[in-house]
Amino acid sequence: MGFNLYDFTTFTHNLHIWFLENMSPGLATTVEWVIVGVLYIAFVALLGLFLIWAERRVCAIFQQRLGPNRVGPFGLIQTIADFIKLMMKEIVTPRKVDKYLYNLAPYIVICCLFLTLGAIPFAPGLQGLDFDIGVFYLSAVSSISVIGILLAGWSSNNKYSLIGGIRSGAQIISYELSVAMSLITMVILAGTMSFSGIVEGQRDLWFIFKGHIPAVIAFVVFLIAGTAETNRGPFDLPEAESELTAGFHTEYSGIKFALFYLAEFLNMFVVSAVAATVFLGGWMPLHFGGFEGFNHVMDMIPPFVWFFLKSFGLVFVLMWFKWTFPRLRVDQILTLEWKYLLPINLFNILLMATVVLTKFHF
Amino acid sequence: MSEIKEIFITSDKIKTDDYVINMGPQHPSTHGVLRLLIKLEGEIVLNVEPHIGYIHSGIEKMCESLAYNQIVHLTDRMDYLSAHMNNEAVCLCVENALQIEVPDRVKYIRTIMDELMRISSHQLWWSAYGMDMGATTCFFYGLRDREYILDIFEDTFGARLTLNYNTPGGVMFDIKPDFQKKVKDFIKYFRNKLPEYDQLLSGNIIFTERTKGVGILSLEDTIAYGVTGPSGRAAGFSCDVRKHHPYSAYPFVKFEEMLDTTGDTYARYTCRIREMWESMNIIEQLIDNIPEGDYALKMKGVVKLPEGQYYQRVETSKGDFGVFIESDGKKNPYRVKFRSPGFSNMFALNKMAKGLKIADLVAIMGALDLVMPDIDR
Amino acid sequence: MTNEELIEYLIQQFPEATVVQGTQFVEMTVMPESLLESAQKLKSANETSFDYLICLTGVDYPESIGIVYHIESTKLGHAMVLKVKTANREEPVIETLTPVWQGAKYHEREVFDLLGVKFNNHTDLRRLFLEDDWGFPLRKDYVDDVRIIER
Amino acid sequence: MKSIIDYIVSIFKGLGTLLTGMKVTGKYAFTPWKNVTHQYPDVYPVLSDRFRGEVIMPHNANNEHKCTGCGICEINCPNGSIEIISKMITTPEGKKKKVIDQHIYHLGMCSLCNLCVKSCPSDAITMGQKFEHAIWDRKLLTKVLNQPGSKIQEGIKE
Repeated sequence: MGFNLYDFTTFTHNLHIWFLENMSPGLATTVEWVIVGVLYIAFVALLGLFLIWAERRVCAIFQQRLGPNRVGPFGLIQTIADFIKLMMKEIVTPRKVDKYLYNLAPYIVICCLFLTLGAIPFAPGLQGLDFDIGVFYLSAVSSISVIGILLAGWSSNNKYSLIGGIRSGAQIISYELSVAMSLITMVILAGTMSFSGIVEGQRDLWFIFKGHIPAVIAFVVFLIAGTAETNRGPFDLPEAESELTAGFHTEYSGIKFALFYLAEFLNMFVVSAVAATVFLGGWMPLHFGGFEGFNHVMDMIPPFVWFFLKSFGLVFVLMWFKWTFPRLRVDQILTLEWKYLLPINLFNILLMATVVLTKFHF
Repeated sequence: MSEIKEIFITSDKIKTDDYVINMGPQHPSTHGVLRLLIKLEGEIVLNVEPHIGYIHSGIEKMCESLAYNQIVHLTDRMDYLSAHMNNEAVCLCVENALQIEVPDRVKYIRTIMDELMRISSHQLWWSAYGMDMGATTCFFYGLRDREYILDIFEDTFGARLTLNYNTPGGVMFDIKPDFQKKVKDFIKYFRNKLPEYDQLLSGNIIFTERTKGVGILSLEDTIAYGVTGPSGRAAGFSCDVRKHHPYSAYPFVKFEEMLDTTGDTYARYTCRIREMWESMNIIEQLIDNIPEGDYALKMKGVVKLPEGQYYQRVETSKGDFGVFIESDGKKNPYRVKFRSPGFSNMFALNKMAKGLKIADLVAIMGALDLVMPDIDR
Repeated sequence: MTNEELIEYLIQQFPEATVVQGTQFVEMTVMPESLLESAQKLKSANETSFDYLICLTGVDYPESIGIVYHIESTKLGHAMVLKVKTANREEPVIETLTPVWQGAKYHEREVFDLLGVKFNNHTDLRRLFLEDDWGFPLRKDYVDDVRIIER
Repeated sequence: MKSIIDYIVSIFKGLGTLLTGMKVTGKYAFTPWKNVTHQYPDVYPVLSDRFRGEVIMPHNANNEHKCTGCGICEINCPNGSIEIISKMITTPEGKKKKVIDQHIYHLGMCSLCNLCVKSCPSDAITMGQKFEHAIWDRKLLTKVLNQPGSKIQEGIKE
């Protein structure tokens, strides 16, 4: 079948053909769906466990601690132990909650997560959905999670949760703008909205270098707005611990809480992955147009390694934000968006358009 | 907004109710079991009403059946972050009533310990304040540095939090020979670490935006409510007992009273940070000059105070701490009252937080440095 | 003002009050009826201007409940003690000093809670620490067989 | 124009302060060997010799202690956590004598204030270093400090 670490295109293509040869087209498609779905679920579970462990270790080294180091080598099994504990916990449903919405909320959040993950190219050929309008699709589905959070806050019959939910609504809807705008800035440079096209476009140089000043501005803005969208770091207002105890998921326990928790970490990964794809070349190795020898050496490293290195690097930066900065106030968070990030973004789009029109990029 | 509100209130069909939130008694940012009844309009705080008494332990009643040297250990449990100052207040009160003069060595030791305690208290406050503001890492850095002081305490007193080091007439043990070296090492270490506090939190734009101009209490209100300590000095209320009514070795040292004029949360913050610097200066002036002598006076087994009322004020890390003892000549006091600084400071909360956001309320509460056992007693 | 000057001034201004030099402070005992007036005078007069109420203590005496106010002037730096005794021990009533010193409000609530002193005209006289049906624990005749164990 | 410059300058100043903060945390993140964590159950903490963990009564090799049963510690204890039970014995010379039977110590009530140790005229009790007092049964917190069959040391004044 030609399994190749460097390019999965032929592998997946051959697999598809093999399925078609052995079963009816309808059945083949169904089987493929199931396989892809199972793979994604396994991937999300593993990645979630790893990210939670990583967060705890990274947080610990920022705070001059050791972090989990008892269960398993380097404490790697710690999150699995925690997960088992969460599974075994009683799922408490408070009285007078809106049961339907209360149970629906974590489901929406986790569904939205899968939708976003589907559009991200992990390696050549390893991508759930390769839309022509991938960027557009991603910014559309990533804002669905706010509905889940709003529902969780509303249905919990808890005043803290409600404030958390409303805060989250205000925050995500505002920062959605900046995320989309900074992506659009890069789309102007790339000339395409599909993620595979964007990655292909960075074959000779990553966009962050290619687009120089406007690209760097867009990158910084995207990181800030992306952090805000994941409700993390200095923007964790919806669950601000010292103000709202746990915000929108105060009333959730056991596995339902775990879903919110998992979604938070994976959203962080999604933001990092999108930033890595759009600005840092995704799975594309570090290439410089013209340096053939150098490019060849870089090609030795498999693309998915490149992708995960970049993503986890950005995840580390996001964790760095979170464990350094104090939290913003709710009006400041909106001030930052509407008075700083949005004008900068609008100006930046103009700048980028000028740069692209005058061909003043590398 | 107000029009909409009017419609809602005047209409008979739609009834609106105040959005009342119980913040506490179990809440991460109330630092213990303070319960705040907050009336909200959206995010805006309309009224704050503190409810206390969840950790009321009746110390004043207990004191009435204890001898004077036994009272001291109860004061550890009030404001545990300035345990040594509380101990000292009771001891000074008893000593003044008996009109005895403790040896200079005792005075020096007490003052050095006071200032170490003040630094450690402010360190914990800084850590917890960082955490209130969402910067969790501050908590660990503050506790890391506080550990050095606690080690010195453990070495000298045998305890890390509930010290009970003072007794009427002196201190319980002599200091160890390597005490001076340890304190000097700590000061050298902490002089390097304190600028990091500024880099991490004080200078941070998010932090300054959140604290500057928030929770302003004017000088008149500060005096009227009796807000003392760094919280009062931030508004320009010169209330440092160490300066105005010097006790122990404070007459022998030169130091500055940290005053500010703005009276906002940021001023309270900076006052405390500057106090840490000043405390180190005070310790440096004293540490090399501890005179030789006894570490305690020989006291009678049963201390009896002459009849009368006695009042002693000391400056704890929270503010003006007072001990009122009324004696009827027996071995137990007739009435003991502790004037705790946190009690007065906390009730100014409503004045400060009205019309601000919930997040501001947390910031204000953190900057007041509330310790609940101190308030409930 | 030194203590001697303060005594002289107080004797002059408050002829009906008893002014003595206590162990540390000048102590002035006033009648409950003239408490509010005296306190207002002490605060507003330029010579004294006692604007800072340090401490407010209730003491249970055999025949009455005494209230002890430690006050200080932040401008002039002198301090004194203002004392008052209620007429009645069982149902003590006294005028509130909240209009004079804002901080007295909560100290008075504490005294009400622990000693049962009713403060007239107090805007918010509720128990501070304890429940409504609790006794007044700082009174000398308070009994609690469960929580207080005498050795 | 000036306001625009101020606006841009404020952005960069703000970013600068944020980067200063990140520098501090980053410095510690990239020097993990400077961690200050104590690995408590594995590495036992070094306690000061003055550490006040619990009240103990040292016994020498012959199972002898110094306590005369005078009861001064009992009087000095603010919490009533010490009870002394004495008994009358007849000495070999035929004299009746009051000696200590049980020195009962309630650790659960003790506030470790050191007053009993300080007031003891014969230095019979002292502060122990043990600090891991967590147990399942509250009754175990009541201890008898003198060991069974122990005697008072020779030469201790009564």
